[in-house]
Amino acid sequence: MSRRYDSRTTLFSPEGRIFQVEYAIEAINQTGASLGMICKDGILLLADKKSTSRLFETRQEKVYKLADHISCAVSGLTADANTLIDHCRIRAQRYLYTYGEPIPVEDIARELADVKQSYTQHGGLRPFGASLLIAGWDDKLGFQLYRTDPSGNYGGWRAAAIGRKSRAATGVLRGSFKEGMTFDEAKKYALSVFARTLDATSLSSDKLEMCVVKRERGEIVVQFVDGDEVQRLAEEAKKERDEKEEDEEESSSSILL
Amino acid sequence: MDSLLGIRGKDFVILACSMQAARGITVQMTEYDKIAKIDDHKMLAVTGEGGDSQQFVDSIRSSLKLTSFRQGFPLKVNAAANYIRTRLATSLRTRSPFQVNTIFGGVDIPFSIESEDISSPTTSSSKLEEKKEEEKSKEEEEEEELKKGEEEKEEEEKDDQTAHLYLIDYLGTLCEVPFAAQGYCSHFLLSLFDRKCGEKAPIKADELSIDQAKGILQTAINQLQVRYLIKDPKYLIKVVTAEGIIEEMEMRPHIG
Amino acid sequence: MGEFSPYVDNGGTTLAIAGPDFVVIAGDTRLSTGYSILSRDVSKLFKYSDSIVMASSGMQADIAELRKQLLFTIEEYRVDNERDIELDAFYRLLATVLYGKRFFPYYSFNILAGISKEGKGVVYSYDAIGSADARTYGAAGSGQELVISILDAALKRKPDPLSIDEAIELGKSALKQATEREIHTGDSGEMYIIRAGRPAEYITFKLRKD
Amino acid sequence: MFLSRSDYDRGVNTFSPEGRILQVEYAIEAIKIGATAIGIQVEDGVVLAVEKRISSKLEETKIDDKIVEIDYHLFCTFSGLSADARTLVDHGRVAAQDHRFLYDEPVPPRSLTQSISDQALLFGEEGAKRRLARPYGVALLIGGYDDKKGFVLFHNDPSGTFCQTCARAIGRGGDTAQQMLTDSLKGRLGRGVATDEEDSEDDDLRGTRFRVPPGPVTLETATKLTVYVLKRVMEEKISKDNISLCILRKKTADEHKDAKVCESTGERVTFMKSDSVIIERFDAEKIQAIIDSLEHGE
Amino acid sequence: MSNPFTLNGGTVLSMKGKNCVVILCDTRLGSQYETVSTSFPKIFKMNPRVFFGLAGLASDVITLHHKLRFHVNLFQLKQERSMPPHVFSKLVSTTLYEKRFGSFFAQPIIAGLHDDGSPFISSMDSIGATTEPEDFVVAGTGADYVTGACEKYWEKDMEPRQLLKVADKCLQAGVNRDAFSGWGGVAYLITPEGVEKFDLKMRQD
Amino acid sequence: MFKSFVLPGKEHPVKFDEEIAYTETSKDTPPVDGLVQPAPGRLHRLHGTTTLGFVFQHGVLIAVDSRSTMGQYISSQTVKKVIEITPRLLGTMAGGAADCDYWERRLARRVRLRELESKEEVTVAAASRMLANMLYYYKGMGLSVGTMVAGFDASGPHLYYVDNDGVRYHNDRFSVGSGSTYAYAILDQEYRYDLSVEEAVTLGRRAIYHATHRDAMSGGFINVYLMTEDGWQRYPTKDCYVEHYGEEEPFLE
Repeated sequence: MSRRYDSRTTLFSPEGRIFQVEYAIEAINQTGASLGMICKDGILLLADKKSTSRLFETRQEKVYKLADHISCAVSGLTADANTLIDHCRIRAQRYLYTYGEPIPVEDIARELADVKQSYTQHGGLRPFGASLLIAGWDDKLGFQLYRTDPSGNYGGWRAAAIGRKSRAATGVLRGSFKEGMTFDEAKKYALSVFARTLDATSLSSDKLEMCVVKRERGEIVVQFVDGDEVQRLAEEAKKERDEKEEDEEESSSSILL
Repeated sequence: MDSLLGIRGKDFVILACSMQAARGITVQMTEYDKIAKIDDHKMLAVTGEGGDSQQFVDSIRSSLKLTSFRQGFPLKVNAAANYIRTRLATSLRTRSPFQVNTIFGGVDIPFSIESEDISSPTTSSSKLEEKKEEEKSKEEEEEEELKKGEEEKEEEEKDDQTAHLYLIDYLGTLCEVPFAAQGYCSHFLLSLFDRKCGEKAPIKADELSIDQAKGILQTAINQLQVRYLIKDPKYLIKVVTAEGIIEEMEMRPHIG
Repeated sequence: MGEFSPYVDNGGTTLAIAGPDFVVIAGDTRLSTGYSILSRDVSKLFKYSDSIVMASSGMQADIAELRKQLLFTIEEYRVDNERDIELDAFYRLLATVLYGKRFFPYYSFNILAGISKEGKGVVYSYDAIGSADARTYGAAGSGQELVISILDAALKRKPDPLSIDEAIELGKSALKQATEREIHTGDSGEMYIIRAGRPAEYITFKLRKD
Repeated sequence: MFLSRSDYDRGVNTFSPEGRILQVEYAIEAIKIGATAIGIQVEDGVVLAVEKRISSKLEETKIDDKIVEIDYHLFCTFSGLSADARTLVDHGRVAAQDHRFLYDEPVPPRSLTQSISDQALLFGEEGAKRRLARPYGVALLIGGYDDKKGFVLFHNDPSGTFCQTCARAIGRGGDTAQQMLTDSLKGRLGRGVATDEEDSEDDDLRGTRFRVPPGPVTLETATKLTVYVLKRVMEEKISKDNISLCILRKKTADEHKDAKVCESTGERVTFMKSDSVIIERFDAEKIQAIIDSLEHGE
Repeated sequence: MSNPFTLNGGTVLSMKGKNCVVILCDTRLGSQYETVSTSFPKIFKMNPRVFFGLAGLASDVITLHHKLRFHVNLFQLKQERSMPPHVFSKLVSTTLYEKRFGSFFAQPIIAGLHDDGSPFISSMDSIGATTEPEDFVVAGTGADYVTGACEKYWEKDMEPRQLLKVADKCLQAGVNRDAFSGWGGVAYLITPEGVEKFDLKMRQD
Repeated sequence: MFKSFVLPGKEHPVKFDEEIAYTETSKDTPPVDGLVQPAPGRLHRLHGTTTLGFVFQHGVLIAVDSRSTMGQYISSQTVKKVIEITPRLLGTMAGGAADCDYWERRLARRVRLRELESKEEVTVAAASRMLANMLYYYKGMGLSVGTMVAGFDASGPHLYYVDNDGVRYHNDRFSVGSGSTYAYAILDQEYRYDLSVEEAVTLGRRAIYHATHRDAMSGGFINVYLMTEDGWQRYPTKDCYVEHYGEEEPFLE
């Protein structure tokens, strides 16, 4: 029945849904998960790049810089993401050009959302198949974490997940996220969240990309956590999970709904 | 012909302007206010081609207002100044550039916090809510967004020089200054300001109290009355601080 | 086709440096119009007495005329007053002669160097209509901007007194540097070295010819 | 074709058969009936003295225009037609100022005298703006200071001839006075300084000889001498009112100030560079004093 | 309007040394004969190794700076490496030439270090004609005067400190002959170790 | 020779004078008809200046800067802008250096002759009038003179302003030149008739200093003259650098 309504973006279904957008969100949920959380003195981004094959040459990126003080983690179709990232970067620089000041983080988020929204309403276009977690700092709101999705929604979060198993992850976060974690705590926690939501295979440094956005002497720096550390933490996380395995058995089902 | 003056202290800015509006050799208005309020903490004093200055002020005011709505908080003085400059610079190379010279002044306001948990180093309580019922409908989220916009958070290591004063001319030249004079009056007053609150003066500009600053303006206006061919009967003074534009008064020159 | 101008700028750079009891004055010998060189060997210096040398750049014809008039006048002076004219008097004379053509100036920029009554080296540098002031060094002509800053850097507030050899060297190198950057200056340089109570000494040196 | 002498003495440009230009000679005669004027130049200055004829009791004697200033370092007196003198002096003053203007230095007295003398011959010359019809009927004694040659005294007459001298008397009593000067100063001024011996033994024959104290002649002595001579050659009795007396001398230390310390700011302030000499005009009292001293001297 | 190149005044100088480069400017902002401000910098940091000086119409100085910062930052973000001086020089040149008819009224000076520590300087006219000399580059209202002094005092392979001294001397010698420059100055000394900033004490008249 | 002026064979001397004197320096103009247009800006000198003078209880105080410019080129920082006419008469210089210099020297000559003739001092009023008349004779010929005549005569201290239009004003204070407005600001605010000599000198220097700070065409050194009953006296020259930093400008090695 709904077939007739889901082929085009600019079409409401009788139930008032826009299927294309929902499908796009689904598409994203098939791709590598990303996770961001605001910690005591910065933001932690963790991304899982499920690189499709060993032969795959370029290490596919998940975390990008949008401006000196803003970076983001993406899930979804990389091509779509790139277009959006480009757009954001230019937008950020244009703001600097006009106002002589770094762009407020939310501006980027809103800009991004606006673009996405317009693609859900104009004829002949398909929604973007990419979600972004935007992490940045500005002197008004400090550290901020925004999530945008194909619908053109965006929201400010303390901890958010996108991509594969994002709902599960968000569930875990909702349950156990604590405010004001140090980076070390956060790193552990983030991985544990992955450990509990994703399959074991993805918990290895070559598949994980972790970085922190923090402030040093007024400068915002995006710092990638190097592979070994990620590996180590990942191992710990796995072990931890295996111990918990049994008592999680029954409850797990409820998480992975 | 018009005279615009300005002094900035540490946390306040005073702008003054002559109140006559002349067309050719005729005074059309004696109560004309050349200092436009851009927002609660920013003032733009403009002189130039009659039409231009009014149009310019309006368009600047509205654009900045829009920006601050979108952002949910007012721009910093520096950002606004740069915006004004950019507008003039771009207009300069168009068919009909804005023929306006301006003095722009304002005070950066610290972000006050309405929400209860000041302690919270990161974003504020209502986001917790968001996180709690995350499956909520998009509309509600939208609202949350708007709310969040208004919510504010203290900025780190506040710069105690919160007041800023800029000279911006029709070419798009932007320069931050401790005191400013726009129009012919500058020739009569810059040295006076140097003497009263320049870098070699006993009291520097950013050590001035509002009253001292007013005193200097009074002397300046008196001096204009002595040496400047155009004798403006009165000047309009506006004082802006973190509390907003706290005072508007007329000042008359008195000699002797 | 621009409007006719009664003036030609024949270019060239001159300079003078004074010391406690001496003064050196130098100039190049190129004579040019626009981008063409008319002569490579035209002197810009003119010696009026053992203690007075004038360097002129600008329009060659005007300069020649000016020199003639001055020569005539100081000869008259010698006869009337039974003495040679002194620098201080010559300074004022030149100023007045130049101003005599206030409304149709000689297109010449002159530097006067010599030994004053007190036996000190003095440099006067003139504008076209005769305003001048006593200095310790000066430059004029098409390379003025280049030369003057060199002299400034070397001499302004120089703590130790200037020796005559330093002065000569500085003079030469300054002209050389000007030649590097300035097309109306070059070929060869000439210099008078004037010491108190001694006949002025004349030397020449090479400059770029391109 | 001109027979009587009187035919030759009309024009200024006519030689008489004897080869004389009579108009000029007559002009010189005019001086012989003029007031007696005396000038002496010594090492440390120049003195000019001249007799003032008072035609009537009513005449104001204070106005002293017999000895005039040409510039800070130049002054002169004259004998003959004072109106003519005035025009010459005016010319001299302009010349002096022009020199200052053009060369920023005091005009050398010689060239000043030169240019005044040139005036004397301005008649006759073609192209001269205003041709003179007659010679100037006046002779000048010009005292001055030359920073190269020191103090100098010049004399010029209507013929336009001028000469430097160190003691000169002109006017009615001119010849006598000149004789007395020569007697009193013989060998003491100008070329070759004589010895005191011949000076001392030589007796005052006509009582016309003034005893010049040994040693170089001082300005003071010279001043006395001028008065002494005038006293003898003048018809009416000499008095403080009927002569005028001026000297040109070096400035004294306190007259010649160039810098001091400002009491208010404590900074060292400087003044205008001025000439090193000064013209001093003797007032009646001073003149009287000299006359008296001469009385006692005898 | 009077000549836009001299309206606001200002002079910029850059000199090569041994594995180092120094770039200086005065800090005057004038409007004709009136000195409006004595703290108007004309040198901008484009990235840790590249500095950029502009002399000319103040408005265009700012505009150009912002324009170029725009491109340089995007370059940085996309390529994840900082733009080398010679590349930046090209960028400036093209940016200027884009406005061939109706040009910016400003002359840029570029100073920087390559990764191998070799110094780079270049200057160009207001429409982007570039020169990359071995010794020094000057622009602005005092250019002629500064050039003279530089001609005499510049030497090959100067050590950082000496370089700074010489450049300072030359700038001041020139600026003090130019009525439209001076009132204070800034110098950036760029060495492989990093960048040092100096305030220059200058005549205030 | 200095009594008559040669006029150019142009239709209008003034237009010509302005052409050569006031058009911007054109060093780089290419050859035209085989002639190179000269750099006219270089023909006249000293167009910006700050000079001031005021009468107070102890006499007249004159303060001037010492910069001379040709266009934007600072041709000298050590110009004497006070012309010493007579021991009791001073003139200041603003506008064209040569013009001021020449005409005030002419004035000196006239004044001196007048004094010799009348055997008494020429009053300041008379002297300034002479100058005004001389300038008025050449009005419209492009002379550029803005001068103050300061003097002390039997009737006390006087200050006159005279310029090339033949204008002549008498007042207790004047400032002339491109920096005058800046100097006035300080002068008007701090001037009193009963200033002490020290205060007056300081005020003079301060006003000039502030003017040189804002006016690009003024600068160099500050010269101060005080005119009193017994003639003028000149105070030590002070460098603007010293006025600002309180120390001598160093020699850069």
